[in-house]
Amino acid sequence: MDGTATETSKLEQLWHLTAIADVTWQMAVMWVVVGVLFYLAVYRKFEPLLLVPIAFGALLANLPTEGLINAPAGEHGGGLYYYISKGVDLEIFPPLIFLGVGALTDFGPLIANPRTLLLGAAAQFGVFATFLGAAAIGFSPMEAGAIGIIGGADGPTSIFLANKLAPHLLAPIAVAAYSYMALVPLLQPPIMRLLTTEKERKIRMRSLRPVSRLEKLIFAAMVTIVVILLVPAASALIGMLMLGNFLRESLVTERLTKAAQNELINVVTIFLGTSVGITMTGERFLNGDTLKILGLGVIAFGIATACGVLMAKVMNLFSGTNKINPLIGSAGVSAVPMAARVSQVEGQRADPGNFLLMHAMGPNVAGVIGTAVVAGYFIAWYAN
Amino acid sequence: MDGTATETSKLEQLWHLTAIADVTWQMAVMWVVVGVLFYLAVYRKFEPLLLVPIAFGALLANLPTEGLINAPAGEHGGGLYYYISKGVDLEIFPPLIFLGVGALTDFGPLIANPRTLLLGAAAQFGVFATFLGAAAIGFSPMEAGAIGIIGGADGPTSIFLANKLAPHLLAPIAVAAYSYMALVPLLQPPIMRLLTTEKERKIRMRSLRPVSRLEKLIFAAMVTIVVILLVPAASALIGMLMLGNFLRESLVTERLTKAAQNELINVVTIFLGTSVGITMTGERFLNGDTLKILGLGVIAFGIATACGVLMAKVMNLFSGTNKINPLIGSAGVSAVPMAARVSQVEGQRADPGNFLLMHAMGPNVAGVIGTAVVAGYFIAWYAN
Amino acid sequence: MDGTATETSKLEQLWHLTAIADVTWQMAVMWVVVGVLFYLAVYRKFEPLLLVPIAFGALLANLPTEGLINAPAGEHGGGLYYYISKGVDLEIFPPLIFLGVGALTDFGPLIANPRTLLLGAAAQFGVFATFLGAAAIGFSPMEAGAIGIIGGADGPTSIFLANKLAPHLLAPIAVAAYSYMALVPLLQPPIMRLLTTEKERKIRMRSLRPVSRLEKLIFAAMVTIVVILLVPAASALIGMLMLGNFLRESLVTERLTKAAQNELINVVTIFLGTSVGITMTGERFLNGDTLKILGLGVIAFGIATACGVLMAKVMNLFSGTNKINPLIGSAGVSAVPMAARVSQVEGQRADPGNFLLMHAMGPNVAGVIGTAVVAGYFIAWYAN
Amino acid sequence: MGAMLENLEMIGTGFSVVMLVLALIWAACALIGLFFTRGTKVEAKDAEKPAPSQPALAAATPGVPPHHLVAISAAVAATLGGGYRVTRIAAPAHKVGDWPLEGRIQTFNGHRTRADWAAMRPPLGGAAQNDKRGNRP
Amino acid sequence: MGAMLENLEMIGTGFSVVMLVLALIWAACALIGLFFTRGTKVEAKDAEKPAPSQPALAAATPGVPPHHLVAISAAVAATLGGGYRVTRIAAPAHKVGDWPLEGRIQTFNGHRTRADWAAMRPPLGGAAQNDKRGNRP
Amino acid sequence: MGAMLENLEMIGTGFSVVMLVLALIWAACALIGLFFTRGTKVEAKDAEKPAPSQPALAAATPGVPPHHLVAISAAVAATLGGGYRVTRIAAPAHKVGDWPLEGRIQTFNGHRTRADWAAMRPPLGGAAQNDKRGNRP
Ligand code: NA
Ligand code: NA
Ligand code: NA
Repeated sequence: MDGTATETSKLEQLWHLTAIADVTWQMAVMWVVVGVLFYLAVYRKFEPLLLVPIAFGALLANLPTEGLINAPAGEHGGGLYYYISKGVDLEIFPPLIFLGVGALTDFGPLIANPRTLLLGAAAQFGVFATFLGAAAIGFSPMEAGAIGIIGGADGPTSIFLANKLAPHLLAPIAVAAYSYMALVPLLQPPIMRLLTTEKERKIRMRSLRPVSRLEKLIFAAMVTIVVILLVPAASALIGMLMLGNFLRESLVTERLTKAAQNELINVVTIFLGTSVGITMTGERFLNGDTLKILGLGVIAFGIATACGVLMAKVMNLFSGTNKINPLIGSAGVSAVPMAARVSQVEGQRADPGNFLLMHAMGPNVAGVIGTAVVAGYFIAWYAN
Repeated sequence: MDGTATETSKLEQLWHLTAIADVTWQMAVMWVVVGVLFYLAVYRKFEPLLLVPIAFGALLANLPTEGLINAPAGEHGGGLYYYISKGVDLEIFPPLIFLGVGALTDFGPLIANPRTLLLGAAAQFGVFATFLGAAAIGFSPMEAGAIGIIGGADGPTSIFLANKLAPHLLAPIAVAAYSYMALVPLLQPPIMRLLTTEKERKIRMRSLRPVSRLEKLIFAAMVTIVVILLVPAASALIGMLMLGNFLRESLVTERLTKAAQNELINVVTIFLGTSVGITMTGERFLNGDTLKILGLGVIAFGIATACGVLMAKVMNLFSGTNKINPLIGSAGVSAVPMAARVSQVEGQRADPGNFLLMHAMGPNVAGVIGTAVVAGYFIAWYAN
Repeated sequence: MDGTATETSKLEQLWHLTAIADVTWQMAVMWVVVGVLFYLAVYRKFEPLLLVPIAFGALLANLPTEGLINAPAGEHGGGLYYYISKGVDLEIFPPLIFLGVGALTDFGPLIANPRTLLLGAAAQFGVFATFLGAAAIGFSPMEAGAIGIIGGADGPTSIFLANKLAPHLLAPIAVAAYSYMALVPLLQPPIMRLLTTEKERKIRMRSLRPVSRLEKLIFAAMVTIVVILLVPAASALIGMLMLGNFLRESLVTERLTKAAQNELINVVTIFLGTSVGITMTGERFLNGDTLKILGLGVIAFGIATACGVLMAKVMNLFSGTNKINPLIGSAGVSAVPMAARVSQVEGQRADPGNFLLMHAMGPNVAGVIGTAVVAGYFIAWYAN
Repeated sequence: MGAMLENLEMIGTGFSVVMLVLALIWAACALIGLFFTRGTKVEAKDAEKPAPSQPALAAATPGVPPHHLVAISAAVAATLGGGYRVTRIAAPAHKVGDWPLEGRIQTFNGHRTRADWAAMRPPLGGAAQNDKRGNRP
Repeated sequence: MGAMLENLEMIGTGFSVVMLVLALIWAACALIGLFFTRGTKVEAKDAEKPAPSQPALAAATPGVPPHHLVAISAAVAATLGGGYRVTRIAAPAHKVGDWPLEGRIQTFNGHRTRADWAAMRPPLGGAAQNDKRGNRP
Repeated sequence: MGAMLENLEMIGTGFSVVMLVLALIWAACALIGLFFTRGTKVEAKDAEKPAPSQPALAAATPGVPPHHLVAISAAVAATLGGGYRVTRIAAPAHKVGDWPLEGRIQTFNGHRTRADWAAMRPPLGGAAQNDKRGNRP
């Protein structure tokens, strides 16, 4: 009898060493969600650089891995992601990503045709409209702001703001932002065609002038000064973006530019993605709020696209002969460079000889600045 | 007279600025040990990527450099390695190394011939046997566990576990683990030949089927789920290993894969190696325990090798015509890829037309998973 | 009326969201300083790798970006540079830069002609003379030490020491150090010509013997031991410098050497530069001390150059036929490799067939060691 | 209802701020651009002739690295004997040109377009995609 | 003695856990593999013929990067006039083949095998090993 | 005045320390070097003849990567028919040779000299300097 008892207790002991008993139905459901994200990222190429780490983080979050995220207690150290996630909590990773983005971005097309800044500004209306909708269906103002920013189509900015205003919604917001950025080629064209005439879509734009190094350097410094003076809460994002761009355009710090474009952004992306994913536990993700956020995200993208196109049409009323093809207005949502490519494709559908790509890069990068400004504005309004 | 007095005190003062008086005989002995390690690493190519930093760290540890490792006190900051060593103390570096290892590892041969997982499992018996021996000669159970893991032939895992169970033995365990991994080509062949017949060594194995991307991705996710469910304490190691591998096999995150394979693993290796080395002070290293650990380490390797080979022979009793060449069993100790190469060399010695390398990669990478499982088991058993 | 009142308050509110009211005249003046630094760095190529990040950091420091540097308060996290600057505060970044510098430096020319170590030592007299001058015009001894080290012409060492002895002077000291390093081709030649005769400048030196790997490895270990024993406070700098060099010369850790030479040094340089720049606020920089420091820096460079040349002449009194060309003495200030190039150019001016470059590399790298020793001495004298 | 009004005020202010900031940048850009374009137009007249003198090369640059061009030209010269001229060298297929944001595309799309010509080779069995696994080819 | 028994129990449990976990993974792998191999076998029949059609190329792949192959073939075609066929291109000397764990070998062995053909050049005096010092060649 | 004396004492001690430390390293180096040079001299005699056997190649190495050398030689052989010999290949312009501190120059100067020949091509309009923007060429 004793022997059997020992056997039993041993098996019990073995069982308690495992974590099978800790599996919840939410976890199992989340594994399916993770599978869907993996499918979208790997086989449909939905922003795989972010969605693969996010999904893998979500897989870890939905296994009994409290040892990975627990805070230090007494002489026991914390889990691995307790430390790595500090880069999100303390708002360090998104600005570092922006450092790399700045080093990868050419603002030349924007400088050559600065009117397109207004298109990038107009697209931000999607953020505000979605804010209003989110507030109307019951989210708190801070939550609504974090949700609205999805319409800005800028991953790091969304993560930055969500972490500041509504950290409990970080995962669904990040997932929505990156998923919809990948869906831009599906979401935008119907709206663009609906709001433009055949004739407008055939507008050919004047070719862009070349922009010199000095002009690019002045632009980087000027944007830094103007944005930080007017919206100081955006300084971490805009400061790093323009630091990266200044390094790039200075042409004398090639080593540093490459480090920002590669080493830094790649390593931070792995950590950022998995840190976001690891917040995606079943309890947090499997609820009505997530569905609402996914729904609001689509709306945000749609409105942003429409506002960009409409703003281009409004501007054409005042532009004399130097018309803007309204198809580049949709690129104002950022989602660099996908939205600009969509403009190009739609333009060629109307007129195969029309090359809108470079023209669309203007509003496209303007949208990045615009969304950072909006984020700064929300922080200034709510976070102090 | 006064002048002379001043002169004396000045010299004295000068002397006190230096640290010559702090040199102990242990330090001098350790310099010889460091010299031996340098020789092995540089001229005998014993895992130089780890042993050179470890040996250099040991050199620093055995000079009067308390300024490098002192904790912060009042408004004085801590020493450089007070901060860098946090990556070992907080168990951050070994999982990051595993992230890179995962991105560098192809589990294809294992997936194509999953039977070889049992060989990787069998080799772990060396860990347990050595645990028993270490406990028998007076080490505490936790120390014995940390020593036994040397038989797993996996550097980062050994460091991870030693830091958790017996941090005061970290240096000798790490040195033993990496040294013996380098000695695999000397240690294994006699045991392999002793335990196999000429006929067995000539067994030719069926060629491996190709493994598709999808199957590799499913494997990475499946191992993550199974291991973390059953041995949750291994989640940091297995989670990062499989994250790296998933990035690699997804084929859509090339930038991140490269970052994990290069930037991240290289920089962390420098810091990990020197952090381990800097714990290698004379007082800690020059004692009977170190010799015992070095001795137990050899035994651990020997038993692991033997168990791998014997398991292959046992499996052949049940395998019909699809026999396993027992020479690949020894590769189950991990020590990737050296142990697999040893299998290849020994196989060709018996039959020059026999190519066992890819077959041996199966148990070889299985051994990595197996050792991580053992480490998780030890942690679950002792560290909570 | 009510409507207007609301309008007013709204505008007021808007105004308060901006930071325009926080702009001070010092900021505006500093923008000009930043412009000058950008001009020097980008168009005159004054050490752009450091000066571009420093200047951009200074731009951020002189915008109302307290959100970038504020300490954490309650549940609000700190600003981005509160965290990044820790790498300077805690004296982590300069040793990491030295790790990369060690991996990039070939001590071969020094080992082949070790006499030139004395030239590197002599040039350090500039540091002490400037210390005396700074103390005489009213700086405290610790401040004077931090200022004097500018004469060592070694950026990371200057930052390391300034942070330890006089953190409030970090920015002007770093700017002076890097600016004057860039000015070496202008500052040194007049002094060199003044102190040498035509005949001396035409001295041809014996060609250097090749130095084997083993000798280079012994050198790295030996310097580590000697310097740390005699000046333990220099251990962080010398230890990392020689670790990098040992990795390089071992020839068996290529991955790690490349990581130290590229990834690590580049990323740390971005963070180090901007962290230094961000301390450069108007209040701290726009005062008499900065001008005094810039003045003392020139003096330091001049004296260091002169002492190097004079030491070479003194050594020639004892060297029989194996004379030293005193033009290589000036390379003892370090400023690697610019000072060595200046020696080469001046040498060819006197005799177009004379190649002094490799000979000048000896004192040049000796100056790096010398300055680290001086820094360690200052720390030992004052910082305990 | 008060909350809704407050939200509307917030939105009104916010959208104004965004439009204002970007419009200010526009103005600044236009001003700075004016200065730069005045200079360029004068230069442009002088530079009109030499510019189109190497059209073949210019047309080829988007995709094909210049040192490959040189190598190809040398090979052609060696083979055909010097009397011929390379008029067009094109990188095949789904080339995107090196328009400036290519780097960023790579970051945000995650599939490598072509860092080298090698990527264009046909896949050779299972090992063919190893370059996407980050291993050096 | 009690301690020894306890240790033995721990070992018994532990080794069982390891065997169990890896056996479970084996089972899962085998199951998944079954699904995949069924598909492959059908494909294999169709693909039987085209596979061995390019043996020369296949034999050469381990060492020689494919774009070099293409370049070499093109050069040969251009020089010899098209009637010839390249039957074997080999990278000389201590080639290791590109079996999949090559990357990991590099990490754990620390001596570079060959990232580029350049590494194969004979050492040219003291400067020859500079590539191992991390400098760009 | 006391402060000045103290400072002078500090300087005296300090400069002595620096001279002492570096002189000690000198002594150690000289001692070690003695051992190494004795060995070399004997070897040198044996090695006298083979060393100067490839002067053309040796002269060229500072700037031009060896695999480019091979390619150039091959091209020349193909063109001129084999009876000719390449005696000098030079990388044009502000070449610094690959003296050992080249890497450090790059770090501290911040303008790339030439990691590849590509950098030497003439600038082709605005896109020409993209390699300095860190993009892959
Ligand atoms: Na946007
Ligand atoms: Na193992
Ligand atoms: Na110096």
